[in-house]
Amino acid sequence: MILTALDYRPGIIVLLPLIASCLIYVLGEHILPNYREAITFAAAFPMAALVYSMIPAALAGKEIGFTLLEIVKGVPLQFSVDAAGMIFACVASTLWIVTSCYSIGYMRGHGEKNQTGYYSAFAMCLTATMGLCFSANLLTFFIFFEVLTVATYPLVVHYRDEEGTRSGRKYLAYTLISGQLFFAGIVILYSFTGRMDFVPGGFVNTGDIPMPWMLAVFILMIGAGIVKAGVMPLHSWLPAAMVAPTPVSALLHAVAVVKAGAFCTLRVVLYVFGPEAARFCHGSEILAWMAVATILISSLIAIRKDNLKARLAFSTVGQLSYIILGIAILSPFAATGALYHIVAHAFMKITLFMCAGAIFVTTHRKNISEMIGIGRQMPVTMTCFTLASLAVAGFPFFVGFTSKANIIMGAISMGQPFFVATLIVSALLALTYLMPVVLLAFKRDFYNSQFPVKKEANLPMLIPIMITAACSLILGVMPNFGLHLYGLAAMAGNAIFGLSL
Amino acid sequence: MKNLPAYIVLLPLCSALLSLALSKIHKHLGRDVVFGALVGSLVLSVVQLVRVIQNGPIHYIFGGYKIPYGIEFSVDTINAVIVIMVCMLGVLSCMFAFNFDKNGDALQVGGAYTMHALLVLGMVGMTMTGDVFNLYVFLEITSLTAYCLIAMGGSRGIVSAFRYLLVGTVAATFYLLGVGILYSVTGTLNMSDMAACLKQGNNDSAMLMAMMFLISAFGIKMALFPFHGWQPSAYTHAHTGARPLIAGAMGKIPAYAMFRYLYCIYGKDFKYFRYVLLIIGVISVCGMIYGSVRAMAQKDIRKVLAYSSVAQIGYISLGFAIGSPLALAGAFLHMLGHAFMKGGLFFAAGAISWKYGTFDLNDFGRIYKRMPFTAGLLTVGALSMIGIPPTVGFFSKWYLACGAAQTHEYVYIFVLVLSSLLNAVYFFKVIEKVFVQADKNRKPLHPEGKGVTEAPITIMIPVVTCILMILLLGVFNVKVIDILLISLKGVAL
Amino acid sequence: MRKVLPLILIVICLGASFVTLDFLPEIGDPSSKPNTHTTDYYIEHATTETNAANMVTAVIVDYRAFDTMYETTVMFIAGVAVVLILASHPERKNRIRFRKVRKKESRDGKPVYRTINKEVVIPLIEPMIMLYAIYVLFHGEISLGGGFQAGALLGMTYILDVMVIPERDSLIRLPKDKSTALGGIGTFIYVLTGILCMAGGGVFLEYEKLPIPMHALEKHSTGMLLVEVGVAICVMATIITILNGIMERVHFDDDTD
Amino acid sequence: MMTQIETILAGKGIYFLTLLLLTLGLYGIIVSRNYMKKLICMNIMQVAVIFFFLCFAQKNSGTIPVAMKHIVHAVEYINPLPHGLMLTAIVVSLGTTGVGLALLTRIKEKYGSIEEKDIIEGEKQFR
Repeated sequence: MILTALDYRPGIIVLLPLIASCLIYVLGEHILPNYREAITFAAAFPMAALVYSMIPAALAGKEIGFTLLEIVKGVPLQFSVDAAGMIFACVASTLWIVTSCYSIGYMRGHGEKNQTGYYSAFAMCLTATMGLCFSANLLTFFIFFEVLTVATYPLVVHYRDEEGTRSGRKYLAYTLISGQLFFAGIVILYSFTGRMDFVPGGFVNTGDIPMPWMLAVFILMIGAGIVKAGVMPLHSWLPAAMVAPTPVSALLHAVAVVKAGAFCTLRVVLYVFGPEAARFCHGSEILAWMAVATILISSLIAIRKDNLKARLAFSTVGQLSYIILGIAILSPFAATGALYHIVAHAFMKITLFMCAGAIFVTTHRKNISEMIGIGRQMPVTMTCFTLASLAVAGFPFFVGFTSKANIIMGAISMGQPFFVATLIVSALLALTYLMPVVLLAFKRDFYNSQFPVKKEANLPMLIPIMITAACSLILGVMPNFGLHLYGLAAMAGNAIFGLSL
Repeated sequence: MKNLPAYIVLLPLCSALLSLALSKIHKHLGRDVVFGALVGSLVLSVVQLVRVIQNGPIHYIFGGYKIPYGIEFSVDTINAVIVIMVCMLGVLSCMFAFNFDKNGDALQVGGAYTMHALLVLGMVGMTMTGDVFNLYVFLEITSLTAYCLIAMGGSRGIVSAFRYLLVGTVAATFYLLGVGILYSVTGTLNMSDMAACLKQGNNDSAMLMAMMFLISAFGIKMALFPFHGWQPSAYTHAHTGARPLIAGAMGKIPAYAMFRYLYCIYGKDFKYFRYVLLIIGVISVCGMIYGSVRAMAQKDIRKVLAYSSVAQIGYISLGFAIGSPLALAGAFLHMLGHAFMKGGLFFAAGAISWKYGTFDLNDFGRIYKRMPFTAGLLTVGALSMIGIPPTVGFFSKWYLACGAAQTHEYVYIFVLVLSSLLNAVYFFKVIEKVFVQADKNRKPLHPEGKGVTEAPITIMIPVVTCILMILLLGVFNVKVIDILLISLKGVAL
Repeated sequence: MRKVLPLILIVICLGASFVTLDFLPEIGDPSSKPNTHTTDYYIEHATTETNAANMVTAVIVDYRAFDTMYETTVMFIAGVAVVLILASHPERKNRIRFRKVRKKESRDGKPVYRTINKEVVIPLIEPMIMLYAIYVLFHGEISLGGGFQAGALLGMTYILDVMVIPERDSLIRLPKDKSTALGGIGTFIYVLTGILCMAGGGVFLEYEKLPIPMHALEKHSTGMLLVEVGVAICVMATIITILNGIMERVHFDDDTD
Repeated sequence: MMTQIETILAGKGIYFLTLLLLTLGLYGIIVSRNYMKKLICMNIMQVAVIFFFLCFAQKNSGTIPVAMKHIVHAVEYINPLPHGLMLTAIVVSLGTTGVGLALLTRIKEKYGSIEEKDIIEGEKQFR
């Protein structure tokens, strides 16, 4: 990317959580937990502030950033800020604060062990995520992508038990294999084109790579993204990773990891290959149909799950495929929708997960069938849950609607009625698997038998839930509220397809 | 300062020769002198690299005779870098060995450090020399000291050492045979002169024959796949103090010598060059996969690391087999990186055995709570072995893959991918043991006194240095690659 | 299988060696490459440049003196290695004991003269061997001889002394710690010669730059002599070391006693 | 025909013999089960290579390379270089053999035998 202004803010943003992570790892066992958490917040707030401070520049279309050093011969380690990265960065940095706050409540309320390692790895994940957001070229992106893979592993095996170990292995098997294939893809692509930097609309020309190779490279490169995003034949690590504590699930599913997968797909398809090349090699078609299949199948599976977290996990699998589908449709509207769905899904799903966690900490119940009437005990939590569920289903005036509407418009503009139908059907399916939870929770008949008293989760958990639920409502009504996220998404979508605003 | 290359080899030599005499004065005087000399060599080798970068290659001829008649040290940027690597590992492992000589008498302590210094000397000499027969002498010094250091490892050490001795002597004999054939067609022993002579004459069949002997000789010495039989037990049962040096550096130097023969003496004009490269490529690929597969089945960390060396040496020779400048630079970067990874992992294993007296992976459960830095090194080293950025292992793999892509040998890229995945299988097993597996009841062999929480400072310095080197070599790899490319441009394909 | 595979290997190697015959120079061909390319220089210049009539000596301790230095080091390593592997903490039952020489003072009351009386002959021979060794040492560069041979001879005297008459105290006692140190010092003399050359402003082992007031050619001779002395001491010490090593044993950490 | 063979044998037959010696040594190392025999075979290999090198030094009607007043041409002296080199090789092989024998002594002490199968059996008792 050609930078118009030198700006070290992206670098500082990446550095902050890294320092926090190292500090926590080294000092964590020797200082009081309060100081340890203070380190997290000391990194999280300035980071969020710095991210927000760059929004005006991103909105003005300026390419700001800087080159740190030449990381391999001919390719620099470069950070820059563009609209798409900005969206993801805003989401991640905002939700880090929220999740940290929630983590404190959850971890203390639940009396978890290994908290030092948890906070350290968490901060490391954020380093990687921020690096992903601001990477200006494929190699920088890949480096942070792999760091994210490794940094998430301690979170998955957090409980250090048999099951955790097993899902940790599964997680590694999926992500490392796909990561290494991504690596191979990058190398081959680099050898053919000699370029690495992200360009809106892609830099691969249709003649650059002979045809069978082009598809092969495309598949190798999106492989990593769709594994992390949990697209269907490659999703099975995601439900397995549910053994981790709930804030981790929230992070995995809403903030960092799966979004990184979706973001990776976005970068590869729209910023490396570009719409033309992606269409030319038929890669986008394959991607779109995989996404469609995932949306439908995962929703059907989710209906059958009794464990709340598992149900939410399959919901995540489906929702992430919206983003993938939005990318694969290759139209400006769909791309905008896909980007905005990153925001939307983050707020909706994190609310749902945090609610599940709050329920678990307060009542130690995991299964939906045990939660009948829980609305009496935890009315605020369950109200938030309801709001988020409606948002996931894509009700108007909720955040999920804006993004889905955009994707549907994109599908219509590209003349893909089947995709439109899929999206509508899946919205109904989402209602089917989330509404029963709400309805059961507020079932009056059971109010007094199981949950006689009103007892919400502790405040550090409750406040984040309320904030995110409120966000998913407000952003639905006013998509540009506060951070101009919709504006950024639209900008990115237009830039990719070469349209001016 | 014109005698710089000579000083680098003379310092360890003199200290080694006098170490035994000095040990008679005080038990540890010899060892301290050896340590000082190695540090001196390290400093001088850094100076040498700076001078080579500034003024071009150094040709130092002993005795002051003209070039094909005297023995020459020719130092270009590549071997200057490798010499630094060897000296650094020598210093670190010498420091590390301080902790493992407690119950020897003066003779044993002095003798062990004599061997240590001479091993470093042999490797440095092998790297810098420009004379094929001088290389043989250094090769033998390296081997003999290695036999001895391995034999000092105990009852299984002697058997491993004896087997290595047999195989190593076969290798030396093959080397001599190869040199003999080359000598018979050129009449010279100087490498640059030999290269010139070989270009003039039509000696392709002689060269091919010699190359076959040389590949098997260096293959045995560097434990390339079909010739690796001696290596796992030798690395496993070597003396704990010397293991990092043996495992970290000893395999790399014959690899460099092989590079010297392939690219500096034979060169791309050699008629069968492609075939030779193909053979090396095939055996490297087999080795990369075989070593990883065998390493998976091991329960002893020393064995895991030893078999992984079989695989990792394959990376280096794969770089030679690809042959483009980037791939060669990648191979050398891997050589440097792997020295610190493997050396570092053996430092970590040694630290654990110092503290708990065990090498069994099953005893490593959550060792990170007691030994955070050692666990950190195990993690960083393991990630580097797998090739996760920003460690050096990733970047060397990157250059190898880029080189393979440049020459359109895409198979090699997928082999690299496969190999790093196989590495991941057993290295994540190690990480899992260190961080996840339940705590075992381990009794520290040494009481945790004041100030000593993890291990003594002489163990911690190598451990921390290795972590830093793995990361720094990774992040600033372009500087290293630039330095290497100065000399590689002329010889690569 | 174990026997057949190597046999196949042998056949292949022999087959390959037939090919090899093709390009190797003919035996005794004075115009072959190895006999002309560098050799002519050595033969023509050895006497004038190095003042050594024996060209082999000229090659090994002057032109390629650096090799020989490490060759000596290899000797030293071998000695130290043997000691390290075998020496110290002798286990009684494993020690090699020399058979007690049964004194056949007399048979049927008469002294036995049928064999040579070792106690008389050895002390007579030893000085002669030593003298010869010194001769060989000092004449190395002129005629056939040199440090290795001299060192071997010197070591031999010690071996004779210890092995033939083990009861008697030998002239010099060199226990293993002293003999290894001596080996090191012998090689160090060699190195020191080279370092002296550097001190005189030359490169390593450039005898012409030895800082002694002499003619250039004489300096060569002196340098060679110093070097040969070092080699001789090292070789002698190594031989003694190996002998010492065999006579005693090492204690390993996992030994039972 | 016979004369051809004769010239080949006279000119290059010795190489064949040295290589035969070399392969015999290699065969012995691989096949024999006694470590002492292996060591001996190793020595045979080394000697073979020493012979191989010395072959190059030979010159027809050449004399030993000690300068004499009445012989001035380089052609009349045999090649001193391989002899010097092989001196080194001999010393090296001596050192190797010495170390090998010392190791064997220790092995014999530790394992009570130098037969391969006994040693492999004995290795199991040590870690």
